[in-house]
Amino acid sequence: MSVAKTKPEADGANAAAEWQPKIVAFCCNWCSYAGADLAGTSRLQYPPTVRIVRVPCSGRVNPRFLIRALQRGADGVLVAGCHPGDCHYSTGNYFARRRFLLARRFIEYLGLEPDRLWVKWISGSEGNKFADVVREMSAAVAKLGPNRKVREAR
Amino acid sequence: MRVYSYYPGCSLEGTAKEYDYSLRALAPLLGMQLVEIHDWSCCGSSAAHATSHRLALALAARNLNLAADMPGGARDILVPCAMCYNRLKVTSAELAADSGLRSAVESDLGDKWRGAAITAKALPEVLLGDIGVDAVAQAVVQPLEGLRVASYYGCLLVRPPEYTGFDDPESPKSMDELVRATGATPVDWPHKVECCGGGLSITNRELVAGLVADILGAARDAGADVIVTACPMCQANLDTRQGLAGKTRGTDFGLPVLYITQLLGLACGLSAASLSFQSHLVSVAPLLEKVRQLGRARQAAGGEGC
Amino acid sequence: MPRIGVFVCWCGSNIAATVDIGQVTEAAAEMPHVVCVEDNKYTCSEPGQASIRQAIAQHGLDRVVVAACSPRMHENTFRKTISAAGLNPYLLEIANIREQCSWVHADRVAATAKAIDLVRMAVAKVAQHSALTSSTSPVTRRAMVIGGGIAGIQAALDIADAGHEVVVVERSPTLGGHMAQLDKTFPTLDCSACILTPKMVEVVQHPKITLYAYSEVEKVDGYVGSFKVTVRRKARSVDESKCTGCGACWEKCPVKVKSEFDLGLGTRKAIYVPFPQAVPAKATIDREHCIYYLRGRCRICERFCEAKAIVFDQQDEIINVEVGAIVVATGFQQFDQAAYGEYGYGEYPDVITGLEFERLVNASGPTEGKIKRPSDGKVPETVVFIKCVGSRDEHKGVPYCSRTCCMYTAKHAILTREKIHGSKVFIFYMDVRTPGKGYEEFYRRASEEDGARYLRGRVSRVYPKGGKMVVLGEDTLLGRKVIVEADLVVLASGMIAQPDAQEMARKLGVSYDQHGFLTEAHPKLRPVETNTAGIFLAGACQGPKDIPDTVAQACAAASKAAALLNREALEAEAMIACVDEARCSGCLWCEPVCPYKAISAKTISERVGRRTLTRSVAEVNPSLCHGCGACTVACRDSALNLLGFTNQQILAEVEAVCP
Amino acid sequence: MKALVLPASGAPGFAAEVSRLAGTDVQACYACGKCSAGCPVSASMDYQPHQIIRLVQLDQKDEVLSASAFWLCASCVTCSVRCPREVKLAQVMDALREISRRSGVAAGQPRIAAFYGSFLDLVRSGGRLHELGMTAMYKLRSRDLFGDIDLGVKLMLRGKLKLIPGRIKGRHHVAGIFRRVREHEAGEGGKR
Ligand SMILES: Cc1cc2nc3c(=O)[nH]c(=O)nc-3n(C[C@H](O)[C@H](O)[C@H](O)COP(=O)(O)OP(=O)(O)OC[C@H]3O[C@@H](n4cnc5c(N)ncnc54)[C@H](O)[C@@H]3O)c2cc1C
Ligand SMILES: Cc1cc2nc3c(=O)[nH]c(=O)nc-3n(C[C@H](O)[C@H](O)[C@H](O)COP(=O)(O)OP(=O)(O)OC[C@H]3O[C@@H](n4cnc5c(N)ncnc54)[C@H](O)[C@@H]3O)c2cc1C
Ligand code: SF4
Ligand code: SF4
Ligand code: SF4
Ligand code: SF4
Ligand code: SF4
Ligand code: SF4
Ligand code: SF4
Ligand code: SF4
Repeated sequence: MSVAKTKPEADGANAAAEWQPKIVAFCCNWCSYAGADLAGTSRLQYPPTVRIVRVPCSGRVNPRFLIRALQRGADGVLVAGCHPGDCHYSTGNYFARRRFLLARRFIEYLGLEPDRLWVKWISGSEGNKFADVVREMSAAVAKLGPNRKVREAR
Repeated sequence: MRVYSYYPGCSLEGTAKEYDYSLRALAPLLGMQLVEIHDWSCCGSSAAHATSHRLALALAARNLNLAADMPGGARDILVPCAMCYNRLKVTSAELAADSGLRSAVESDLGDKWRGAAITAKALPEVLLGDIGVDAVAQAVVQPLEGLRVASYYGCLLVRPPEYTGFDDPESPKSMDELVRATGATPVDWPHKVECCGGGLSITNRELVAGLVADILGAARDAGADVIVTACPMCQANLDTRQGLAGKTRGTDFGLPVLYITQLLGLACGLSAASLSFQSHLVSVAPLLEKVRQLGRARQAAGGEGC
Repeated sequence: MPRIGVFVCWCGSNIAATVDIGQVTEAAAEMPHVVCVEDNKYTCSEPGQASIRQAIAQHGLDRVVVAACSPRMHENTFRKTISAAGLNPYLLEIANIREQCSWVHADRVAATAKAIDLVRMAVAKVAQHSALTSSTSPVTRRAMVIGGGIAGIQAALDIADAGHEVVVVERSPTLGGHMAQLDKTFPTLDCSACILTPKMVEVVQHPKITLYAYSEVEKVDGYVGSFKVTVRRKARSVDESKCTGCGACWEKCPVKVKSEFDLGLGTRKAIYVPFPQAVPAKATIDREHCIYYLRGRCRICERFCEAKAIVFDQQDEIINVEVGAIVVATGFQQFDQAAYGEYGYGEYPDVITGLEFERLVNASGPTEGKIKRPSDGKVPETVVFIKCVGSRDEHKGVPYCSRTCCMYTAKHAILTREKIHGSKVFIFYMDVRTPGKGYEEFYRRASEEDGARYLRGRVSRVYPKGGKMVVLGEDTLLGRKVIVEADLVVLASGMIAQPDAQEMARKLGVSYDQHGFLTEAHPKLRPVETNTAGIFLAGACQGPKDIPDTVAQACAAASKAAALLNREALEAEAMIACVDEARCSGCLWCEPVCPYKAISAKTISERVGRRTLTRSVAEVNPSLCHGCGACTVACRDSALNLLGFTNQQILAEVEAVCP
Repeated sequence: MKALVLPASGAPGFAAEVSRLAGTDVQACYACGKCSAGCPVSASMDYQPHQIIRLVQLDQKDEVLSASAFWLCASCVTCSVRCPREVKLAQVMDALREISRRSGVAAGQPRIAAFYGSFLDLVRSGGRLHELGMTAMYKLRSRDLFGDIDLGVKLMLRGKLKLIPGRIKGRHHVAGIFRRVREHEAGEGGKR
């Protein structure tokens, strides 16, 4: 059924040519999710590579979520929140910032490319930036290639 | 025929005599009769107003009084020179506003102030406001189509606007409209009201040459074939200092500087001689040649088309 | 087993043109727990909503996924829809297939695949949803105002006029704050006392207002709608209920000390009221200077007090007040000039501050309104004002602009020129900042009509020379050094936070900036609220501001407080953190993470075997929690979860994307 | 540059005098510099126009009058029409020239003073300006003997310089005006 088409393994022959990375994005409700919505209302086009998980605040994103996504074969993980100082809950994104530095180290430790994890501050008025980030990240992750390591290990 | 009192001013007797000649030749073609103010004297521009406020007012007031005394009654004065125009306007306004100043000037004059009813008008003001751009266009017999003209207003024709007031002080349009009436194309350029340093032309040559070079450069960048002015000081300055200005920039501007009356005269079919082109320092000959060629081309095109 | 219904929206052609709705519904039908899939042209329209309600009834749905536009658009709409059909409104999930899919992708195949993924994520998440209810709490219909300057006065009067009780706590013996010390006030030059004293009197006379002057807030507990405040009423040594303010005591008291109110330019007695119009008009004994307290004898005041109001052995009194809302209006203090040795403040008496100048020009001040030099009482001919002293100076002061000193210096210049005929006024400035209505005009008046000469540049040094104060500055407009020989030098000192502002902030659980000013929840959208619900800010405690801005902010804070007190009960956020007490180790790592101080420890008792053990666990106050989720990440024992965004739900979504 | 000593180095009333003579309030200037930014000759001035007005505001008469800036001012009025505070700076420049001439302070730009002097002398004697005569007189006064000689020749060749000065009938009236204004100014100067 149609769902299978999105799985690179399923498409055998064309896989190499058509492969597009799959990115899980954690977006805070107040800024980055709103920014992604704005990209939509402004009809900005970006690659269909991201799947957004809405969270109240980037401070809600547990590093375990990121690791889990990578373990399950996501090719990249994006955490996007309000700009420092603009957090809806005043301090959430400061915590987030610190955590993700550590998370990158951990990913490296697991033997994955740390560049599969991106952290970006995108405000509700930065629809453009959201689209740009998705474009850039898709290209960068595409360069890294599919996240085979953990999937194969699984 | 509209009748005007005519105040030529000192420059039009000397360095700007071609302005005087061309205006006198043009006037009847546009339905104007000019009656020179009897025994007029210096208006008190530059040196006087720069050094003595009261002297400047009194000198101008004397001429306004003479205009009021003209046989045939008080009429508007046509003042071709922008400096004189400015002095007469300022004087009328200041004396109207300040009775103390008025009595001071009366004592300097040794005479009563009678100029209240007199209005001094600049040439573009008269041509656009009284004669009308349509009448000007109708008088054109030799359209200057294809000629690109930069109108240069200088400082005093439009400033200060509370006294002059017939055109926008930062982006004037009146001469451009006259230019358009001749069939020529007025160019849009940024230096229409930049000062050329006229008053310092004799005393501070190098300074003035720089200002003149900026103005000429801007006109050339805008693609102008010729500059027109309505101010003797501007014309003299841009014309006589063009050589020095060119030298400071290592170039030859070769931009003739005409009085607006000369351009209008050309379009209205007046001869080069009656317009005194020979007295310009920057040769007008190439320009006249271009006008002739444009005319020929037009005739040729007209022959085919219509 | 959950029974999930999926409703896929066309949004006319907005979605349907890019996403193959048929494929999406087919795929959705295959997803776990999905028992019904429908598609609608316009789901948010009344027929669309009706079809959801119908399906809920028909298929016995207990969870709903709407695949449509952004939840930011219609989440509330559909919550109401399912609620109308008898479902808990939180048993809903939205798959955003418009803003984040059909509108940003052109490739139909890829967009359809993504839409299916998004629906799968929503289905996986909603399967984990549970019904949520928000708690409610009652509101104590009383407000407290801390600080009795113009901000506190205005806020108290407005809340009281709205019909609620107000308790005002002022730490000094009188209301009025800094405004009481001012002479005339810009930009209208009306006399400060004339507009302030009637308001002070109104406060004590208002039937709804209780004033605790000479009192301080010790402790604040509770939360929005139900704060419990402990107030210490400091001992005045005078029975307020008896004192009539007649003044017999301070007339006779033999001890003279420098008056704080007059900033040391005048004197008061050991028993005193700070200024004649003080409210409440009750005497206070300054125990640090009273001879009786120092040496055990005197009691002259007692002898002369006919009202028998003096109580030497009066003790501090602790009272507890319950309030639903708090307005903080504790104001500012002047920057301490001691940092500027080069200006010689404190060393040379003829270098004074702007506030001291206010006392000098004030008709009820120590010089009865005559501007005289403190050194020799001479009337100054040349007065120099130096602006931005302490402000905009990272080295010796604070980086920010104090916002009032440009204007009050212009005012001082006008007053000087008005009061001293032929005087010369020079003002050194860096910028002149006059953004209020009529302010620029006021400043122009000082420089044009009143002849104040503004010199652009900072002063480097002030030193005495032959009876004059030499002021050494620069006129940066001329690029020239300027030396002014002045008789009096006035420093426009900046406004800084109260010395105990941070302590106060901690008591209240509100945040403060690096300069000690209390911070608003959002500078533009929630300028008088704090991050702690039910606590509002007014006046200079939030940042330097003048009286018009202070009063405007006080009115705003009052209306916010009154609106809160008007509510019957408060409904708390439903998606909040909750503690799994079985897992919680009581480490309280979560506590400092919470920006709203919603987490505290509580003791629980459990039966372990036959014994009952007590231990400490974290507790989330549902009235305080805003649902940010920060605490959940801090907890290493996974004891904290965020309802509506639980770890399980988020992981379910992740796994739905990467099957 | 020397420090300004305030208020000592000021001449009390100077700012007011300039304001009166110029018909504009110099204290209105808030030193934005727009005048200097647009002034065509500011690059050649020793003080920028806004600095001149600043010194006037502070009554720095001696320093102002020793400046050459106001002599260089071309009276183009650009500053006045653009000033946000409606300061008529061009008139301030006129006023300064007038005060300078009257008080006999050595002009910072003797050539310009000489030029104006020559101009006025001719108007006084003939009633109108006679450009050739003026040029000659100016050359003598300013000792700027060789500058522009070829230009003069060119102009003469083109008939632009009138050789014989015209004289108007009313020249005695004009001379009278000069005399009365000077007498008045002298009287005023005495009063000051
Ligand atoms: C020299 C000078 C001149 C000025 N001139 C003008 C002018 O002309 N026009 C104008 O609009 N503005 C002027 N201002 C600004 C004006 O003073 C302030 O805008 C105004 O005073 C702010 O009022 P407030 O109530 O916020 O603070 P404050 O006036 O500081 O009042 C705060 C009050 O809270 C009390 N308090 C503090 N901490 C506590 C606590 N912990 N518990 C209980 N009570 C506490 C204090 O005792 C005080 O009574 C001037 C300021 C200065 C320095
Ligand atoms: C270029 C620029 C940048 C700015 N940047 C910032 C910034 O970065 N930060 C900041 O804090 N502020 C900024 N501001 C200021 C900010 O725009 C204003 O403070 C704010 O818009 C004022 O809001 P308002 O509601 O009072 O007025 P407005 O935004 O003007 O709204 C008035 C509304 O009333 C309507 N209306 C008018 N008359 C009538 C009538 N008779 N009947 C019915 N309706 C009517 C109008 O249509 C309009 O919708 C900026 C302003 C400008 C010009
Ligand atoms: S629910 Fe959203 S997507 Fe559907 S019709 Fe309404 S606005 Fe469009
Ligand atoms: S304490 Fe007694 S004497 Fe003093 S003011 Fe009060 S009533 Fe009067
Ligand atoms: S007892 Fe204290 S307050 Fe009373 S009069 Fe004596 S010194 Fe003053
Ligand atoms: S208000 Fe004026 S004086 Fe005060 S700090 Fe700001 S700029 Fe300086
Ligand atoms: S909830 Fe977690 S972090 Fe908080 S006290 Fe319990 S175990 Fe510690
Ligand atoms: S979810 Fe946020 S507001 Fe609620 S208790 Fe946790 S940290 Fe505090
Ligand atoms: S433009 Fe006007 S206000 Fe600005 S500096 Fe010049 S004179 Fe002063
Ligand atoms: S009038 Fe004088 S000062 Fe003003 S812009 Fe022109 S040249 Fe400069």
